[in-house]
Amino acid sequence: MLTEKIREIAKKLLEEGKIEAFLCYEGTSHPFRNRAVLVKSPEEVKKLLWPSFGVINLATPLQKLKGQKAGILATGCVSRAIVVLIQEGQLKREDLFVVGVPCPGMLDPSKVRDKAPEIIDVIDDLKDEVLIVTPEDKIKFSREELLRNNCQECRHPVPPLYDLLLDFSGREKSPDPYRRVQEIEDLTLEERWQWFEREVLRRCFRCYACRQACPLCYCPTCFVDDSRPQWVGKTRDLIDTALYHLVRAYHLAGRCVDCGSCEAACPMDIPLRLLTKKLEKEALLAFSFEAGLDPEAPLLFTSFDENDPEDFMLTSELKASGKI
Amino acid sequence: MSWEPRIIAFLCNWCSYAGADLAGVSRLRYPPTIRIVRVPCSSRVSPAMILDALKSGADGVLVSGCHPGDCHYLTGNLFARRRFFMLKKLLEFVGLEPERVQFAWVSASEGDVFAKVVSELTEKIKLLGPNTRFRKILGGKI
Amino acid sequence: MGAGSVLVVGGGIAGVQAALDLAAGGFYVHLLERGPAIGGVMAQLDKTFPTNDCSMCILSPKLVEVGRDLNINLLTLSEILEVSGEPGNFKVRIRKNPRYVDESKCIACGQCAEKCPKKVPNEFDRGLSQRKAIYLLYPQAVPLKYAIDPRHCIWLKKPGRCGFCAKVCPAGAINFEDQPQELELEVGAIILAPGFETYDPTPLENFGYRRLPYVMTAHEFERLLSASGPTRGELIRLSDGRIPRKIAWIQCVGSRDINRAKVPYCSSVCCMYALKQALIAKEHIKGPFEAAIFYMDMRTMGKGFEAYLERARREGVRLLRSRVHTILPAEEGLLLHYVDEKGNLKDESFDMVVLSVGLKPHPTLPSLSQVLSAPQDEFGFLETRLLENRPGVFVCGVGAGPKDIPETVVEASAAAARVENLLAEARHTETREKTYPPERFVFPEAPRIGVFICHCGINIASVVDVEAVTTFARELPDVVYAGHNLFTCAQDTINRIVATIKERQLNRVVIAACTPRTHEPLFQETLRAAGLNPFLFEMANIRDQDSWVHPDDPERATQKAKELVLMAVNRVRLKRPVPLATIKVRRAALVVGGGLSGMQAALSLANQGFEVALVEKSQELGGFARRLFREVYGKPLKVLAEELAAKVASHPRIDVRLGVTISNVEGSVGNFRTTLSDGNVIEHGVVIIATGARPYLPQGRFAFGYGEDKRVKTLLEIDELLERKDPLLKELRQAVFIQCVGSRNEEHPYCSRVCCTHTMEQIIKLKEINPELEIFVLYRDIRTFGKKEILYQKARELGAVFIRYTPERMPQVETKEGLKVLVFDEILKRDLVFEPNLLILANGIVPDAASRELAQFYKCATTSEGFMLEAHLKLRPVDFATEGVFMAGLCHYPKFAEESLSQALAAAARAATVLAKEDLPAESLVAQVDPRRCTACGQCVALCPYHAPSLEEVRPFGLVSVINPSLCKGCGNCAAACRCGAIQVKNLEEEPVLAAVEGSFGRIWY
Amino acid sequence: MAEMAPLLITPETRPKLREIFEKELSFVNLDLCLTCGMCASGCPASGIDGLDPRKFLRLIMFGADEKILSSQWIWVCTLCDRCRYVCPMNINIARMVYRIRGMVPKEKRPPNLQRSCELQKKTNSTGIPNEDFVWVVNDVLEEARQEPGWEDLKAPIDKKGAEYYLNQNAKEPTVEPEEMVHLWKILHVVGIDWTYSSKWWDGANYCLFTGDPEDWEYTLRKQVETIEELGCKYYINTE
Amino acid sequence: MFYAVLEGLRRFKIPHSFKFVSIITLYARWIREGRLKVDPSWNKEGLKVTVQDPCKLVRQGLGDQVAEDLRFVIKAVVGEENFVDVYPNMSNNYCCGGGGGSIQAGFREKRMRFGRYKFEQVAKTGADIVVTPCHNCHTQLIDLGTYYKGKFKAVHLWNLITKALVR
Repeated sequence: MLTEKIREIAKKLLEEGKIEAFLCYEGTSHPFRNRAVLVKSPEEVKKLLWPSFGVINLATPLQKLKGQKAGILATGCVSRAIVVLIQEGQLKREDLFVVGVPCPGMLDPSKVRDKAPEIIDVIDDLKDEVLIVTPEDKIKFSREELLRNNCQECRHPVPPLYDLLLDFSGREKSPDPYRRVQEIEDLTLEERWQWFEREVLRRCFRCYACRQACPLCYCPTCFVDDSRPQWVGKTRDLIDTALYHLVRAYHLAGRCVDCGSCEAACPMDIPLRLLTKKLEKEALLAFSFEAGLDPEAPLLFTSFDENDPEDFMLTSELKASGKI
Repeated sequence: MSWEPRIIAFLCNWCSYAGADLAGVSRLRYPPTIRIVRVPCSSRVSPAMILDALKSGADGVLVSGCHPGDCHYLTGNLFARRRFFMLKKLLEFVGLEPERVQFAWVSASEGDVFAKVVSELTEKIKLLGPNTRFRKILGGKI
Repeated sequence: MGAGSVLVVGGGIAGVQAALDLAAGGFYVHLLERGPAIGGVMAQLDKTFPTNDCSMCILSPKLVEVGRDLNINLLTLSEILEVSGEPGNFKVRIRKNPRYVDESKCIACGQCAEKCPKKVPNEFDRGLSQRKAIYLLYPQAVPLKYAIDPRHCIWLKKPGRCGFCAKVCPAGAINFEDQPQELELEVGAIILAPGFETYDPTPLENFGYRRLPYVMTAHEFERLLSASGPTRGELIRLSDGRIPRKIAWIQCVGSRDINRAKVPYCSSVCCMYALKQALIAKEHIKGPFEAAIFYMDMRTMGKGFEAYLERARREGVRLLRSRVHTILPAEEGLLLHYVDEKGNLKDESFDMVVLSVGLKPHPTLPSLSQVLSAPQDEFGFLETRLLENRPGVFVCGVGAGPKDIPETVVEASAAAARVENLLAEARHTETREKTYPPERFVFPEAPRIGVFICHCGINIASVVDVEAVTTFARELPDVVYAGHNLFTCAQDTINRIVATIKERQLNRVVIAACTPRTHEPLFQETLRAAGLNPFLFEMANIRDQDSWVHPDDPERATQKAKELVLMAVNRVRLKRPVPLATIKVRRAALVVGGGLSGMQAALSLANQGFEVALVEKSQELGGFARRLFREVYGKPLKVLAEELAAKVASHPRIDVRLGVTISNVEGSVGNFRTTLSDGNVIEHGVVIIATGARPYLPQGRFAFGYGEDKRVKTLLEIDELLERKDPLLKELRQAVFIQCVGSRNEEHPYCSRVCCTHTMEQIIKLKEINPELEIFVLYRDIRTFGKKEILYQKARELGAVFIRYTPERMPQVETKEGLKVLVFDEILKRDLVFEPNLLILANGIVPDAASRELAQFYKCATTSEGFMLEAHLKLRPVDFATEGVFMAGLCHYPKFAEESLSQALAAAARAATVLAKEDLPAESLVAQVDPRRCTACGQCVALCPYHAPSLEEVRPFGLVSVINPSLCKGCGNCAAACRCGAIQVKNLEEEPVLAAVEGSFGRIWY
Repeated sequence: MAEMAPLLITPETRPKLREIFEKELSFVNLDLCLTCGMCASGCPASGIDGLDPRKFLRLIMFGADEKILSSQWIWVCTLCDRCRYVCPMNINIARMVYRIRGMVPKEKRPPNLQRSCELQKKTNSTGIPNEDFVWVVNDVLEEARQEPGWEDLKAPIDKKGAEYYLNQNAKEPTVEPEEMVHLWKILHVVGIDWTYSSKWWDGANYCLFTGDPEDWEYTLRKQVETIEELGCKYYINTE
Repeated sequence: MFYAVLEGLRRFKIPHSFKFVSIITLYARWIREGRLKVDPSWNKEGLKVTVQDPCKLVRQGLGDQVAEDLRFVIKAVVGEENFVDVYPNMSNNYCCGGGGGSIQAGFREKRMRFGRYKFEQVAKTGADIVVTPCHNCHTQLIDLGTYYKGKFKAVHLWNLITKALVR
């Protein structure tokens, strides 16, 4: 049903020449892996499908199609990524035909992988059940359990920007999007550092897959590759790794659309998203700002407000305590 | 010799640096734990500068600029305020003691405020002790 | 010839300021100075109120500027012989007395003075120390050349004898045969800035000056405090070397005294300098110290002065409203016998007594006025009407009457404006361009850094071990020269730095001294003079941010100084030469506010040939001056305002816009674009803000029945009655004034300066109409400063009785049954109750609420009270911190109409220093984009308030951000925000900052 | 002294004393007082009876005439003028005290002082008859001439045409006559031509202090007449 | 009183052909002219002598000039090394409290209190003799001496001159 709708619309667009190519997902030989694919002719449309494991954010390859009129399948986070890229001048709205999908959420390959030693197929009813087919039998799981973390915590399954929205009923807004962030925040300072060291610093071996996967990391020379001055070391030294992750997350403040590509790309399954999710939470609370909802709105760091909070500042604290 | 905290202070040239000068002209006293780096505006201070200072061994980092509305470059400090807010939240989230990285507004006529800020900050960091967590020691720990 | 040059007589701060403004305004200046060096009395001061800046530190940059300005011909040891001709074409005969030292050869090494046997009292130190017959007036003298004093030189008296100096002088500069020369100058106008002499209290022997030890004049005490003084700033009693732990200041010595001193005026500055000396003395003495000031009225009526008084009170300076008959000798000190405010007899001993001596016309004034046939007033000062003594001859500074330094500086600039009005056509006809040696191409050279560390007298050296820091600096890599000097900002040191740069082929300079905010331009000029790009320079602030704030920890202060030097070296090593950018100046001015000041400023600029746009929010010109009936320069102010309004309205070069306010401002000095509320846009190079202020409406604690009882009126309402010759005034039997209504309180912590004099003028007028009227004035301090003291004396003569009240015991007014005013008289220790037919409230002046918003349009600030905040309270009273923005009138601070007119002229002269130029130096350290790394994300474009960055197609990089150097101010906001690191600010990249941080940990950065 | 009831100053309270000093003796500059307290700090009478020169002026300003006229302070003040010596406004307090003394009725003035002035107007301040003065002088002279070397000592009286006229304080002839000899010896050694006068000879003149200018003038004119009669060229005022 | 005549002549504009002069001025002139020879050697025990400047003679009379003459005579008569001055002095001297008719006015207690500065000043010099060239000062200084138990004696100048007289 959803896959057919996708193929149908892609074929129509290609035939009508509205688009020169359509960016979507296709299956792979691997039972729980999907990959992006670019189809240029109506015939190739049959390759397309609704990817239960579409962990790659199509907005990343989309940037390579500069100049071509391209169609794209856009879930909530992909569409928001496109909005941010438009705001940052990396994409032109008129070059795109966005086919929006009210996203049912995608499954997490790592979670599926751990369910059985050998899996030959995964059947996803896109509602509430997933069947994992092993050589011996079919195991049923609640879909919620296998969903990717970001999809569980997704605040905008419905894409904010589209040319055409497939009629499909996807997920509801997550009632408790910042649950995991809260868990870490509730730890003591000491525990938080230990969590950061254990979960992130000790496991990351600086392969930069997260950076390559992220649609919004498009700098020609990333700060980490800068040599004059090279202030972030290339070694696996804890502090250098910490600096890399902190500045990477900071560079996504007010931009990250929580599409989870970084976490999916990370070979070490490092919970990278928590850093950007924390910043998303703070931006929402302090500046009631959310990324990628309206191409006309200003970005977080290129705007300010008279009464932005400043109680975090030392002078405010000293003034409050009557010291100055 | 008792450990003395080392604080790097990025002061905006038009207000806070002038405030520090005024503290001098008014012969106020504050502990010699601070090393001032003059920058044109508080908005010139990037996270790289702050984090690098911590990495290089600073026990505390202070960034101080003009009060909102007084910025010589009009809105520099207003943009900077959001950046500092987000950076501070992030650092707290990963477990860096919040007292180590501080932001302040000190105007050109607030010599006394500047002296007080430095003394208070030094006291706070003395309680925390040296910055072992974020300091990079060559041949550091893996 | 001659119309394009001006003769300025007097090398004090007044003469120096007038000369600098005229030179910058395109006129050639002959600066005539009696003594061997310029600087005047201000050079003798240690610190200046109310900022407590060290006087030399803020004066020496101006003196050095005069010394180096091609368009100022400095004639020292010279005097005027004869003046002829008329305005625009004066011929002046000058006699240049012999210096007996060849100025071109003397390098001020001081060998001659060491060898010279003849010791004489040093008049610069008021005789407290000795100097030789061959001497330097003071360490930072400009020109820094020795001179032989013919009255004492042994050889000159009996040729052949002594002559040691000539034998020793390495430069062979001594010339005993030097003869006086006479020269003839052709000038278009003359500005007299003769300065003043402090009163010699010897005739008042009851004060025991020169009879009792430990009694000295404030002028001598200032030398005692000064770092270049007889004791190098150490506060001790010269007679026995002991530290004076308790000092008394006695006010009004040689002022307000028509009996023995025969000086009827108030010298305006003594109250403030006494407070300052008390505060600074406290700083010079470690351990217990007590200061007491014996005064009649504490006259702190200037801007920032009242706050200074409160600060002195807070720091324990005792203010005793009582005067001492005779200073008596006591064991090792002095005994003061006085009656305190409560009337109790008190005996108190002090270690030292300072006599706050007043200001007197300079002794040479009579001869000067005779030579120039410039009339003197009844006090011996020079007559002036709006700074003009006679056609073509202008007077500024204390030569025209007692005033403090900010007023002197305003008058100096105003006099410059008057001259520029007179000689407008001759602008730029006789000036020469400044040329610098070609800039050395240092790019390929390895860094060769020179480090110069300053003692700043005792300010740094008394805490930081300057030698240790120098040796530390010498061992740093790439540092090829390290040395230290007593005063790095002094002329000779600057010349030595230029020489060292050339000798050692230095290509980067670090100076460890005071704050770059004041001295960076001066040292950058030095680099240019040595053929080095001025941006290959960094300062380490080891004074204001080290020695001054860590005095009791010299060891760690020295360690900090070393690290600050290392930080500076690391940072300067990475600096690259940056070309000096300039921006085109739009030769037009905008004046905001059509009141007295605005009109006068606009007129002056228009008469100088510049286009002026005058914006006024009301529908008529004249502002508040229309509602004042005072006599100003012989005319009722109302008439003067109307005359000015007519001239402004009809002036071809003034475009008057009424009923309009400012809605937006863009651009910076040289090209502002101001959008008005009616949508029009004015393009101009400079702006003068003259938005005035408004009277305080008595309310709350200061209502005193105003509004309840119609017999309670304000000064302005009385003005109107007087103007209408209202019959009510004739029937009055008793009138009471209350001073300081709404001023000098928490809400308005400043003095409104004009109300006391306004009250006196009204008393005199009321008494003329109704001699029988009994007048009582309830006051806190009567502040009729300067020559206005005569009005106070006249008011008392006419029978007005003055009763002092204190904020703790305010006068009470009851309006229930009839008008009653109750006040406690301290002398009789009784309550007095008056039943006046008229109660007049001397209400103050409060700032206009719109000031703050207008200031922000031009990126300027206002003081906490709401007045405009000038760049420097003392030496730049009409400039804002933002370049090209000036101010005049009540928006700066309450002042008299005469002072507003002067300040308006001063603002015009200061604006002319910008408009007179084709192009202005712009910000050179601007941001640059590396197109290879730019992703055209547009973040920088959205951030910049100056709209400097913009996205443009640049081959072969496509759409990238490009920054317009003339708009960019170098704040670096975009550089910090650019994730890709594509934007860097010249010489302020990430790397130098990180290098500096590494330096603070003692590590080198390569 | 406890704070007294408030002093009501209405248009009707016309201060009389102040009127006099403003109209008749305007040169005393009463109104110019700056209440700076310099006079009070230098006056030895400050603090006596709770008064000092500044307070004295203040009472005049606010019309407390009775309080002043009845005070003893105006008699304690010796009119020594030390207050005016430094007063910035040159206020002549001594002259005002003198005038106020004149306004006190004669019987209310200190009796001895008034009497010595009355005596002065008759003969001399101690009231001894002129003949006694002549007698005492000659008697003492007689005795003084006994001393070896002083045989021709002189103390001429009413010597017409003498070059110097010398006055003589009434205290010596009345109480300690021999004190006069010293001066005679000195004048003798110097050898000047001097003389006393037998009437109006008294150097002291307490009419200077009672406050009535006419008495002071009368006694002085008498002296001048005597001297003019004697035709002396110099009038020496004794110690 | 010197002032009575000096000021009287002026204030009442009394015509007079004689010149009014103080004996002090004449003492000084005569000593300077040598007509009055004095020799201080009589003061063998080195009695220390100070001086009281009478207000009516000095401050209100002839001013510092006559005070200088007064000191010149005393030094000539008692020996310069034995003279010690009071401070303040001459035209700014303290009034002893005897003038203005206060002795006759009879308020003794107040007069004594008036003269305390003068007493302290004279006592402080440690002088044995204080020269009082005015009758009121003479009486007052004696009274102060007894009242405040001073050790000085008040004498007229002529006493000292006669002691030092050289025939």
